[in-house]
Amino acid sequence: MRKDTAAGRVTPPFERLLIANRGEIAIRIIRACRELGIESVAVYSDADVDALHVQAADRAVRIGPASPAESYLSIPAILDAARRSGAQAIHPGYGFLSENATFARAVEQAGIAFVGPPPATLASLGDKLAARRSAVAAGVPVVPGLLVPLEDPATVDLGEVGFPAMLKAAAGGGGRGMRQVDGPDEVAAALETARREAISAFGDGTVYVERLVAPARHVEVQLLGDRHGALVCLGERDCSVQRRHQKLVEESPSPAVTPEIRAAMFDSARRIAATVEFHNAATVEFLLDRDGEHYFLEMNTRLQVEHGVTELVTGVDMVAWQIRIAAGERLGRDVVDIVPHGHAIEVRLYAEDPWDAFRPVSGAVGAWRMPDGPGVRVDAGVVADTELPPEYDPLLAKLLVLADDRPAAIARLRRALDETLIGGLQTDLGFHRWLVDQPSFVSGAYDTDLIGDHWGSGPAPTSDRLELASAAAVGARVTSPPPPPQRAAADSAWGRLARREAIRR
Amino acid sequence: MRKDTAAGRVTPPFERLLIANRGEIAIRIIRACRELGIESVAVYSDADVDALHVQAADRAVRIGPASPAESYLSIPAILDAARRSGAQAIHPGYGFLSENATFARAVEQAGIAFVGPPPATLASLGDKLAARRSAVAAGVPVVPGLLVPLEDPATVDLGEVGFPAMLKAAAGGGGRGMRQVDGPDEVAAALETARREAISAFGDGTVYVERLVAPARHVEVQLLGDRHGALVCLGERDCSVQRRHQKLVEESPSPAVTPEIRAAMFDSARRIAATVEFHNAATVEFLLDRDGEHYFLEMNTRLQVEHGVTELVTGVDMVAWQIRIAAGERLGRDVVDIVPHGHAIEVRLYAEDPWDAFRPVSGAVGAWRMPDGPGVRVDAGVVADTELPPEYDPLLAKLLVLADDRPAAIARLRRALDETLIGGLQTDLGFHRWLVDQPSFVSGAYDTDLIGDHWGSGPAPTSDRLELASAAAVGARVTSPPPPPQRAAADSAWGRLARREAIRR
Amino acid sequence: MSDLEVVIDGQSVEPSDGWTFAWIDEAHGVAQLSRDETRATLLVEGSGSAWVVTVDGRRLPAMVRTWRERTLAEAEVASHASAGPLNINASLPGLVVAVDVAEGAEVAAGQSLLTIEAMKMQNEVRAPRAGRIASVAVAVGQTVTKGILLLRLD
Amino acid sequence: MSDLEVVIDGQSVEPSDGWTFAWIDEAHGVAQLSRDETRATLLVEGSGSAWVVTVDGRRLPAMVRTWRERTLAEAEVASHASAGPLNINASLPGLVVAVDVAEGAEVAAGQSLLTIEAMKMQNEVRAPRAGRIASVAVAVGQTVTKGILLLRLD
Repeated sequence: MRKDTAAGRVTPPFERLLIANRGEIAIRIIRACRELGIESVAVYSDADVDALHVQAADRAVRIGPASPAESYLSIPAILDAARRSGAQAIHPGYGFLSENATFARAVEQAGIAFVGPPPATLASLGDKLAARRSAVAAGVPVVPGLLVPLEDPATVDLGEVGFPAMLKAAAGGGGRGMRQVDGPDEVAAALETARREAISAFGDGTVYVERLVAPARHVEVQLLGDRHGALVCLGERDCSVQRRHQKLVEESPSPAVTPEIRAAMFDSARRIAATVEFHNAATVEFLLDRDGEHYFLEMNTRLQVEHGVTELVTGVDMVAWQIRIAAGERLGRDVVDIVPHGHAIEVRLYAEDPWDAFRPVSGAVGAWRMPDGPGVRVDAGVVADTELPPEYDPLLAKLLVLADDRPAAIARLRRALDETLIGGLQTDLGFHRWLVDQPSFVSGAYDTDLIGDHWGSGPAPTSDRLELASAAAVGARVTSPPPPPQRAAADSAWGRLARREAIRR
Repeated sequence: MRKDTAAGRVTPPFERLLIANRGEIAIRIIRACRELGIESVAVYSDADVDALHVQAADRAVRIGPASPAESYLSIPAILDAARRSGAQAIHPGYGFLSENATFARAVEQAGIAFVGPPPATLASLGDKLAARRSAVAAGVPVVPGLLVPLEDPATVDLGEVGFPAMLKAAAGGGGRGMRQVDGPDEVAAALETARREAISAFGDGTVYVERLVAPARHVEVQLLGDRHGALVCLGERDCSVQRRHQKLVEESPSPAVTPEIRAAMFDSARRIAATVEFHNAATVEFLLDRDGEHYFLEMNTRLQVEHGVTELVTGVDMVAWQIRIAAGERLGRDVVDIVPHGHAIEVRLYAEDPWDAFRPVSGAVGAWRMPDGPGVRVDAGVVADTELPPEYDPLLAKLLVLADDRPAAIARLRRALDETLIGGLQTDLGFHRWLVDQPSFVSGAYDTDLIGDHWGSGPAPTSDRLELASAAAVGARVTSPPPPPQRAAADSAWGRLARREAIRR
Repeated sequence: MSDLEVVIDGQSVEPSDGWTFAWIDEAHGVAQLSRDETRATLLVEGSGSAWVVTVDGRRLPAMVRTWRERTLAEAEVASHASAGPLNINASLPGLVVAVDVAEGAEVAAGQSLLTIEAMKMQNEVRAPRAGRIASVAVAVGQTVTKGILLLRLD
Repeated sequence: MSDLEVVIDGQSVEPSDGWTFAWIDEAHGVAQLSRDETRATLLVEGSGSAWVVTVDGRRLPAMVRTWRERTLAEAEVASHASAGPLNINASLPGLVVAVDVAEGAEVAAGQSLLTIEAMKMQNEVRAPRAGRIASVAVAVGQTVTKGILLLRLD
């Protein structure tokens, strides 16, 4: 059936699909719809009226004001938009409502297909704490820590967990609602902040605690399963380059994963999946310590930001398959028997300042030149002159490369970064350019401490670069008209006289 | 060594390489240099001072005035630029001097590596007529026709060739210097034009004649060989969508090529290569008739415009390998044993008018929005607001897609074309958008007559599209300030009076 | 809008109703039309009453005029003598590589008059109507810019 | 050029010689510097004497002034009283999710004063110097725009 669909002949999996998301991932899903012959429906808040994902979709429906709670996180608003537009399916993307079991249930009760795992699975795995418990039950190694929520820190003894420890939101993901505590006296304050972030990000303030495993690598296994029992591990992704416990760079395969480690992680991943009724796409995240031991962290029952890395090495269109699986299709043998080829790396282009603790910045994009050519893929959510609403995640685009092997992929990434120009606001482009020449990254022997150990607060510009910048600034000033001296023009008698003279001639 | 090179560690194949070309192919070669750690030197004529390939290179050297004969076709100018910039190698790209044996010889005599086959090979195969003779000698089927140059048509009997026949430039390529003749009376005029084009394009007016084999498919085999005897056929490309005997669309694999046909064509290609001392990249072009019989046309001893199609299905970086082969490297086993995966299609984006016999247009690009996302590659030679010098080929960019199979590739291409916006001048984008829904193309059962048989002079806009256009034009007029009414402002006393009044207030 | 007349590629076309127009990148003529939930991004380049709209990849001239502007324009056209010799100008810049006719020659409609090479292509200039060559303004080997007079037809 | 003073990120920097400057896309600040055969494309955004140059991906403020402009500017600064209370303004737009201090409180340099949530991140605002909170201008739950006064430090 797929062939026919692709050729634009027969009925696609759905006639119309609503994307309950924004930015680059909404555009990614719109593209999959286009290629499957499905009409795409975008939703937008008042802050996104001119957003690129709204331009890209076949249809667009307003869902509310800028505040996420009243728009992209509003279950009634999204369901209403789906009904009004006559969508037969909803793809939640990542973040927002993507792992919200209540939402998934409401979607299915409305007779609309939810593109993702079953609601019950979201519920049991969405609770990271419950997931930890079932992992233990399934004989999968987990990070040492408590298996119950962290209540009033005063009454809890973290001694048994040990310091440093990590506080994590049970409903967490994307590094939000996470705080490191290095001693007992820090617990109260950290718990407070973690709860606050957790509530604002997920509407649930439940927090638990794990021992901090560091230095370690963050490696995750991509699962894809259909509704007929077929389940495939589409290789792993190494996501160890992080700041604020959020991923900045991902690659596949992982330089730290041997065939033995891979086999063990795949086994653990399948065990976790077996604890629930599973289909569609999910990711099992592990910590990998220096001895090659892996520890279950959590299972994300949704599409990951970094799914493109897996698409490049496997050739599998994961988003298209998510939709086809939701329509009841079976995974093809070509997918189940897939053998990854080559090496892929993704860098995330964020509006943030690596020289100021990677603090997010808002504003508007100015110049926007993305690389292309062989082995380069860009998934962007903005174009030149796009305004960034401060309400949402500052991810501008994802730059991905594919090459024969890791060294060639790094060389290609360096080339692509050198072609990239982003103006208007500070981004992490410079960090990535530094990274591709950073010895521990180039060698592959890096871990989650890479940024703390090697970037610190970032390198200072070299004197020759400063001289270049100086030449550029002088050139710019000399070749640009000075800003209009309005005072003189508008008010002074001389200005008026001059104009009158001009008219007489 | 490649790994180290890619990781930016050890000495690259060359320190500095000069690109004797312009536009998208110059940029393609610059990218390969970047990834190999080679410093790139661009050359430019006075018409290309602001060209994108000049911006993209590490260095740039002026080689002369706009006229190709005095710049990109001037052997002394190019050699001088290479010496001045200290380049150790020259990549000629395609067209211009790429198949010029005199140039290749001069380059090597200057102690500079020529990125291409040996000069003697260019000489023997560059003469399409001599190549026909050696093909016959090697037992490779050729198109029926004369084996000697066409002199004064009056003295030659074309009867034995038969009509319709094709006049071709012996030094030809890219469809230039080619003319179809349907009867004896047309020969003289056609020969005149063909010679004129041949002289202006290649500096050699020798013309020969073949019987016209039509309907047929144009299928070519990609060869890559090192200096140590390794030779690989990197699959075939189907280039049957043509206008003016020039390719517009290429795909791999060919929908018309069975394993048996492929084996036979590969055998012929290897036989042709065996008639000469061969290394680096070349393409053997065949006509494939309805019975699956192939006929040797010519061998192009250079990189092809459409090489990206092969790069997508094989994962082999052909331009990087050309350079590494020129430096004496051996083809890796991974290349020699390559098995193509998936299906790739390329469409060429030209500044030309498909509704006016695909006539080339000049001017400046306005808006420029290229597609990206999964499975899409763009090799572009322009950006927004780029001026097109009328002296050169009007190729703006190549848009390529890769997917699991042909239907998926067509669906992806349709999606990518829908994302593409080019303003400022007429392009063939609309033709390509029509093509991906054209039944004989979608079915794969098309031949070199597709455009003549199905496009004709192009479809007229539908009434609903016209109404949309009308709404857009009205919206544009209503939302834009009218152009300054200069007459009124500059000349009429009323205008002067009005301004004086304004100043008094 | 109703007081505006739209002529696209020579034919008068009523805009379809209900569309909302908004510029996405006015400098480059990128605009969006939306109606209810549906929307379309397209190119509209030009100014004043003269626009070029790109539809399905084809650039179509679109004249948007008030009735007053139309009347004025028609009056202006009328004021010029529409008879007399016909100037044939270069439709693209390039090099004159052949001149097939001489002054005084009688030519038939569609007959090849001369050849301009541009973008490496031979572009024939043919007679738009039958007539006599009043004058030839260019010679072989001459470079011509777009719009330059090539020859005049009586 | 020699009469121009360039201050990049606070330090005076002599431009290196021999570069030719040309805009590639002035509207977006894309420019090219070339010297002999070498060239570099970079971003220079701003106007007049105030520019931002992006070097290795980092945006650096670049002040380009004549000596006269410099003197004028310094005079203007001097004319303002540099003593008195310190206003602490929002460095980014967002939602105030916590206010940790009250009017009259004595705070140490670096002490957390309040927290603004933006881009889903908790951003602490800390005291730039020790002092007493003269006034608190915002409350929890309030949305602040960039540059708005948060509190005043005596």
